[in-house]
Amino acid sequence: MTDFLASLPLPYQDWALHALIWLPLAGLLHVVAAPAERARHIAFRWSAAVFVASLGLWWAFDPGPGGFALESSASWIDSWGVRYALGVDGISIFMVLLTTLTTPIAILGAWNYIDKRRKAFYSLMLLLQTGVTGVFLATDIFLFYVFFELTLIPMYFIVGIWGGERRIYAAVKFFLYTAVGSLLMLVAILYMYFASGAESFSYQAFLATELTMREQLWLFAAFALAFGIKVPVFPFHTWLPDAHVEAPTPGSVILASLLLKMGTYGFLRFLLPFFPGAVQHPTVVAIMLALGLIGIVYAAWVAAVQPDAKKLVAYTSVAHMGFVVIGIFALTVNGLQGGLMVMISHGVSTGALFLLLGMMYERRHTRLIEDFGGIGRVAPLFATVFVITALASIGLPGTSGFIGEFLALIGVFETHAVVAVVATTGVIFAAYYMLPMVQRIVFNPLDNPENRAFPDLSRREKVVLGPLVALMIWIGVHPAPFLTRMEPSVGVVLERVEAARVGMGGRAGAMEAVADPDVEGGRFRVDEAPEEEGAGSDEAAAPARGLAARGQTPSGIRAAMHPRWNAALCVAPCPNSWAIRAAARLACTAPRRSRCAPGIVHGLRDAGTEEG
Amino acid sequence: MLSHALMLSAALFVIGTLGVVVRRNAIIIFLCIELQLNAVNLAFVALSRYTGIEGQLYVFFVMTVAAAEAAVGLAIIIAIFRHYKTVNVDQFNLLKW
Amino acid sequence: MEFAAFAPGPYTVVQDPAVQEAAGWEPFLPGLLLLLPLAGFIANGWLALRAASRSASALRTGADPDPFQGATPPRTHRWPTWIGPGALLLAFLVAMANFVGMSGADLHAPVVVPYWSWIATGSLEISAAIQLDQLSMLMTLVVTGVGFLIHLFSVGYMREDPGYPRYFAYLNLFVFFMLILVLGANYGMMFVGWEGVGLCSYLLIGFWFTDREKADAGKKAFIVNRIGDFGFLVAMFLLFGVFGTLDFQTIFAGAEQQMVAGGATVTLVTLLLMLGAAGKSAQLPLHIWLPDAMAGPTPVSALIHAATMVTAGVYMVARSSVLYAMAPASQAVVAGIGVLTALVAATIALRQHDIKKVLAYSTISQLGFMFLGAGIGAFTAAIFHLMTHAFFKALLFLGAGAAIHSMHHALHRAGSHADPQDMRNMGGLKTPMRTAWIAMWIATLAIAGIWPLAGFFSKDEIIWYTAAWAGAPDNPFGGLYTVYWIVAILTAMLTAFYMTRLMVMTFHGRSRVGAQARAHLHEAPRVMTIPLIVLAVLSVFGGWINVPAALRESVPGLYGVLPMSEWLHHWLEPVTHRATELQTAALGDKAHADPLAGLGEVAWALMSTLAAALVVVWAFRRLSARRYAPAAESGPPPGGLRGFLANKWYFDEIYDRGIVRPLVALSRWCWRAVDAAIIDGTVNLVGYATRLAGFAASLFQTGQATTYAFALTLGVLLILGAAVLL
Amino acid sequence: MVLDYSSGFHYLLALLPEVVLACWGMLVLILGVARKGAESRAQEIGWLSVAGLALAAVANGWLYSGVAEAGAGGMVAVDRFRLFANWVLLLAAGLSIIVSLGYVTRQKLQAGEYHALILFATVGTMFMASARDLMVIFLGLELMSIAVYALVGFNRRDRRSAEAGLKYFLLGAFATGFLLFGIALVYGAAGSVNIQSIAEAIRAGTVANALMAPGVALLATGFAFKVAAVPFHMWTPDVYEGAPTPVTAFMATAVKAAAFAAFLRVFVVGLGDLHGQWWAILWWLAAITMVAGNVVALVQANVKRMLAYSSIAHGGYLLVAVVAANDAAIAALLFYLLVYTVMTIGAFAVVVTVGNQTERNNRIDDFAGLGWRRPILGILMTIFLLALAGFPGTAGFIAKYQLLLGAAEAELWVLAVVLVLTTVVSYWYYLRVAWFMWMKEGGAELQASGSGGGSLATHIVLVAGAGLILLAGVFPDAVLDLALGSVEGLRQLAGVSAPAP
Repeated sequence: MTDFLASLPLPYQDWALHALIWLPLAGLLHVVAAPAERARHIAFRWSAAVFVASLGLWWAFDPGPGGFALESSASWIDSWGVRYALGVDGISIFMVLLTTLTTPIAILGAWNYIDKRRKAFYSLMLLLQTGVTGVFLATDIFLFYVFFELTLIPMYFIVGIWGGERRIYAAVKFFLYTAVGSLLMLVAILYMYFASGAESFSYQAFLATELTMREQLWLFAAFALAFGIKVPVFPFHTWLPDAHVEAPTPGSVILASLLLKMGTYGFLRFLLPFFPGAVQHPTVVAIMLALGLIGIVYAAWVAAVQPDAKKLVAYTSVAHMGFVVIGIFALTVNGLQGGLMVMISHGVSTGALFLLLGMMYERRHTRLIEDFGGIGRVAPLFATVFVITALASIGLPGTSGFIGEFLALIGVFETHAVVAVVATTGVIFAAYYMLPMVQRIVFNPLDNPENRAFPDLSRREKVVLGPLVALMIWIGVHPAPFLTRMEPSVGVVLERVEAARVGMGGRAGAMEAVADPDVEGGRFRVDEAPEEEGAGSDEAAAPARGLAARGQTPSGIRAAMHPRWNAALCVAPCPNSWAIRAAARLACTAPRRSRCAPGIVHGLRDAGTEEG
Repeated sequence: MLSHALMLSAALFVIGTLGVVVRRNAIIIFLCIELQLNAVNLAFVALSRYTGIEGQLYVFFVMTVAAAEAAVGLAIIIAIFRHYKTVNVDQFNLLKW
Repeated sequence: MEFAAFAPGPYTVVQDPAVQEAAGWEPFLPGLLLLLPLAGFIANGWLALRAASRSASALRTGADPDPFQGATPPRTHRWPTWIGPGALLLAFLVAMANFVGMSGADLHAPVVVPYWSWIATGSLEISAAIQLDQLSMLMTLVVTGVGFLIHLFSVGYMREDPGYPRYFAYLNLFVFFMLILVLGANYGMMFVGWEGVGLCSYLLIGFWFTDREKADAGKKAFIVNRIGDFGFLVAMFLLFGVFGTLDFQTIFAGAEQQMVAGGATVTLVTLLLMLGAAGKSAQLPLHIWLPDAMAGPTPVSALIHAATMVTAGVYMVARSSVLYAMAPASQAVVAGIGVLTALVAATIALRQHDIKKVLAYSTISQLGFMFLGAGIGAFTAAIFHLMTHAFFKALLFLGAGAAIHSMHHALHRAGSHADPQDMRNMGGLKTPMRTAWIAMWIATLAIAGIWPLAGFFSKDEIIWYTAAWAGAPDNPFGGLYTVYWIVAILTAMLTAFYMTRLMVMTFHGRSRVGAQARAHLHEAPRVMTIPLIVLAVLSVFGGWINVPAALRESVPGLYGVLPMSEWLHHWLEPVTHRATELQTAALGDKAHADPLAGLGEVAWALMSTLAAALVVVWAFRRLSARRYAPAAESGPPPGGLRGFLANKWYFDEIYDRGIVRPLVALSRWCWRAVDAAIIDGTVNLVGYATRLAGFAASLFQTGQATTYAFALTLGVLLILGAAVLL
Repeated sequence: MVLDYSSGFHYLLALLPEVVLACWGMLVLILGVARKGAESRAQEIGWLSVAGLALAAVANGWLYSGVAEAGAGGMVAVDRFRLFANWVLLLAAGLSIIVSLGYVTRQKLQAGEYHALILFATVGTMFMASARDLMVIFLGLELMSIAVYALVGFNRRDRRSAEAGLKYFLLGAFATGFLLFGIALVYGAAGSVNIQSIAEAIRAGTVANALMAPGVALLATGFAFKVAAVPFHMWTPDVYEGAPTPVTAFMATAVKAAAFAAFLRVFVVGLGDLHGQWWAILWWLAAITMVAGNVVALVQANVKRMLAYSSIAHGGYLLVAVVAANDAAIAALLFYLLVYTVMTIGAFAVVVTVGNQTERNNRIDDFAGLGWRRPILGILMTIFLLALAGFPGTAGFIAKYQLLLGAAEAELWVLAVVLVLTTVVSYWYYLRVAWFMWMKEGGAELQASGSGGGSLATHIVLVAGAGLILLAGVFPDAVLDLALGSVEGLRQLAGVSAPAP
């Protein structure tokens, strides 16, 4: 398949990313030009075509050492050094695929739901797709920001025009709330632009920026606020239930599946690599973990008592995103990969839930849970899908939800055991909010006569939900294709975080610098400076490499990777885990796990392979 | 000497300013503004003693401008008088908030 | 809290191919074990969806949704009869084939069959692998064997239910997950099965989901189970933290190097695992879901809530025997919870009227025995009891099911709305239902612990071991074990009593079903009685596979025909010997001095049988004399101790008032006060405040030119002042 | 060619655009008076004025294309800053005239006088942009102001127009007094009104500070009045609301742009070395203006008045550029003025169209459902609003971004944060119009639009403007380079190096 893609007259690698961004816009023009009654067909075909085009990424993307693949860059605004630079890596590829999958599904899912002003609606949907795809593909910060903001407009109108009763309130709240964060981030971006001195907004230039701890903390705050609102992290979440409840079904689907991911994606893509010092600052970590934790538990509680099904699911999004946040701020491979998996899984399962709720609304014109009951009796297929989706949402093993939550929790446990334990109660509370809803909708007596006429899934609806259900189970059963693709990129992010610690002058220095954010003189390079890092982690690498040299079995090395145990039950991060992990990564050049070898810091690669 | 002249100019200017603030009749307000302009003229003349003849030249500019302003201003006052039958500026508050 | 120092000791990886080869045994198509029930689930599930869709469209059009309109059921209802039990039968045959192969081989280490890498990240690898060893083999046999019988029984029991195909789909799915649970080669896989069976339990308890109470019961089971799963999850995290893996082999092989025996880590892990086990196996304080779970169809209760799923906790403890052996404190807790549960459940069972409720509490009580066994380190005994319990409790449930089935039909025909499960409405069923009656008596005697039935050997072994370990020289909890021992004996007596009560109220005495209905009482169809008979046979002879050496002469089969003295013990030895060694090393040899002053095991066995028999006889005589009134005519609910027991020690009420309601109230408060008022209020307030500020500021815009001039002048003064002064 | 002012002709050449336009204005005036009557005449005269503006633009282009001046001592600057500003001013005037074509006809205004006045006012604004002499600035300002006083009160039948005219006149004259007094004081302090000389005097340290400080303060207030900085803004909403809408558009753009051009030249070039003294004052002015302008705009029910407050807020943003006073900020100011001109006139043009060439239907309620009734108009208005809000994808964002770049370069972080936060506030009221247009069902159907020709021209202008906004929003490089290039040499010419705030 990879060869086939490369052998196309126009090699897939050359046009894929551009096509993903611009094809929806072409579709938009087509929709605008065509008569209104054809709008949905045209929009669906275009978005489906984009999805097909995007599937090639699955094969064309080679995780490699974890950097961007399929990169392309063209000059755009030379005056500022802004480039139209795209690229995809193990973090963004899934978000892109999720986008291209969700959009046609959302369009198809709302086939009859949108019954007025279709032309405008489908134009906006395609515009939204362009924006979201752009967010995930941009490797130029300015470009990213433009797309990040661009998504607001179509969503604003989608909620505001086709939404429920309080649609305007919800739309404006969504818009303003998000804008507050992103505009402050804009100022932070400018700060970094000047601090880097590179006259460039490229991702690499920003990575290379030298920042003091104080600067990092301020910039972190600005970025974190922008992304935190988008995620949304408690206590910035109140726009979400309003927006979800009022949005039309496809709006809710896109909102939940994609827009929320933009926040957590920002965490992974920008926060961690840009401010590796700040993200390790104990206070920062404590705050972020605490917020994630509150999100998990609190949102679950609040969700449990919602009378409105859509609102309930909206709150569950907050809880799920809490898992992502703690997973990310665990700063471990498992945590990050878990966070990403939760993002994917949440995109699929919550998207499906909103589609299902939309179908219920189309049939009964109510979203109140109490108006339903016994639907399983009259719509067995609907009920089956509903139950499967709900179970995937609460993380039943064998569904996508479990993989992510499990990895995120285990990742958190490695560094912050107490947090992980509290977060694990989320598993209980997930059942506490989801099962009553399932029961009151799908089960229970069929006592409302209006529900007796509840039609089962139509063929179109089966087509809409089928892929999502399949995906939930596929990811749950065999997530390896996903995990292996994301691992190198996640590794790169972590390397940077670790390198910052090494760069801070070893363990003791790191703790000092972390403990005292006001160290002004201590500008340290956080980019990948081969020599410094090589020197920094060489000592740490010694024991593990010694093991490798003695011909230990792979599991022996794996065991060497988990000695961080001695502090695992403290809330504070274990000071030595980074260095040791880096060393273990370095040492594991045994053939079986050779794919982690490229993940090591560039400067160390030679040394590592020598040992191997 | 200069400071005295400037003091006088400033005093005139302040009187003009106060007039604008406290009076209600549009024409009187306008006259107070003229007073301000003339205070400036005085300053220009006084300063020209030290900086050269241009200062006195500027006075002519200002006077000309003031004359043109007066023409337009009075026309506007007449126009509004036709609507409100008064030139009391307190009455003109159709546009507010 | 201490943690084992990092010691990367070079321990061998047991699933090394070389080791497998040495064992000289290749498992026979182990994947089929899982695939067959899965295929059954998919096929039945598809049929179920079609059937349900048909019935739903009938319902929508207002037609009669009965699928059995004609004489013959529709195709969607015919095929599950073959697919459901068929898949299980085939799976059982595959399991037998493997069992035979395994017993032929001298297998000292588990055979791990990896399929694919399930979760693999930079530092964690969980493979989708199954592990065949003596323990999992035994469990597989029980699950598929008993499972098949219950499937067979269900063919008759569920025949007329419109959800027939769905029922078999769920049942197949359950077996699939149960097999994953017992066959999984790591805690991750086990957890998949663990939650999977929980899901099936949820679906099957709420099988008649349009009944609100039944749906509630399913939900309750799931949520309570999830509390246990919380413990399981955290235990997994801890294990991963210590070992960097969740593979059984690596963990058990490295446990001694990585953790300090008796240390905090291993104690914490084992306690957390116990929390999981308590949830799944309905131990105190998480036992509350199991009685409610009786809302499901009776064969489901037999399979899931008696024979297999609820014993998963015991299996897990036995599987983690090495860890438990390293944590004597945890062992004491496990045993304590077990014995306490056994006692509490037994006392509650004394005063229940619903036949299934009695059996449910009996199950909880017996599970308590198993945990007692596992807790004191008698893992073999626990598994042994698990197995025999699977036989006789499945039999009891199926027998009860047959009775209920019959009662239900009779009452239905008679147009009565009396509860067919209430024993007060039964009585005298032995006449119409002779097979069931006999089978039930066998099971009752077995559970009561009468020689030489299955329950006798297994239960006595647990009780005997309790006493023996109580006397171990270094046992820090020796005194506690003695208390356990006494309580266990007491509970065994209670068991004999309430089971006899059940038999008397159901099968003996005068029939209380009403004259009209009595005529319709009948024996169950053959498809239901055959499983009863098979299980009855197993309940009789099942215990003979592990007869203690001292008693070997007592069982006739052992004279050459079935040379199986302590067979199970030897069979499980490769799995449990390390735990035993560890325990012996920690606590010293278990006391051989038996409790009856040197009279030996024979005397002990004799006494215990006699005691149980006496209780049975005494109870039978005493209760037979009593005249029970039908439920409708019964007096007010009893007070005092009886009421206390009848109301199940008020556990549900306490949880409701102490946990559920406060949680809901807290949730509501969080929503209305915190979320809506404080957080969202602040957000909105910012908006309103800004606009209010705008409104206030706009008030300066009076429309008066002089005001504007004044403001302008003020501004000039300000700026002038600033410029001159600064 | 090089203008060394060796002959008087050079002065004429240096002022060629202004001279052309002034003459053209007289022509228009005469023609207008001479050929009164038919309605179509009004249109013709309007187009004639546009032609004059085009001619002036050509002259401007000639100057831009390579005419240099010798030294920087002239009263009139021939630098790219001025020429860029001129284009902005000419564009503003041209667009305003096109927007007013239908309006003038329908309101039966005297076309000749009206258009001539706009042209004269434009000449005044151009003088302000080009002046390198405080007196010339004063004259340009008065030329502009007097014409605009008349324009504001031009609709004599409208009581509101008259009231607005009076208020503007009284307060404008009042503020001019302060400006003039400031000029006098600076003249006394530095001994000259030539900006170049003032700069040199400051550098040489030969200024009398006792006069300079109050002089600078009064100058600042004078300009602050014209750019409608808080608290000198109070006339703005009333006048903008009362004036004929096309005039409002002209005021919001050309007048403001000219004032900023002069403001910038005086403060950054002439008083650049005193940056340390005045930046704090302007800092506060900028902050208060941004906050007050945006916050009060929130509660406006009249779109015209809302746009007035919005223009105050934009003035605040632009003040940030003056405070930053570096090349990036000055370029930002120029770019911003250009973009701002297009989008503001665009928005006002929509208001005119919705009002059907009258002063009715200005309330926000009148916009309800507009988008669905007249989709193109709705989309255009949405684009203009988004651009005003500074949303990515529109030139408004590019402009604001460049502004932020300037502020960031000057490390005015707090001001930058105030800017973005008030931008968020501004989203609300811009979006409010959008939500009325698209998310509410409309009331009465709009009457069929009147005078077709003007309306058509307006539409063309609107579409072109929106296209420009989007184009410059996506590919801003050309215009951005132009703006950046226009800054080059502005401060070197004056021999004043960049002050550090």
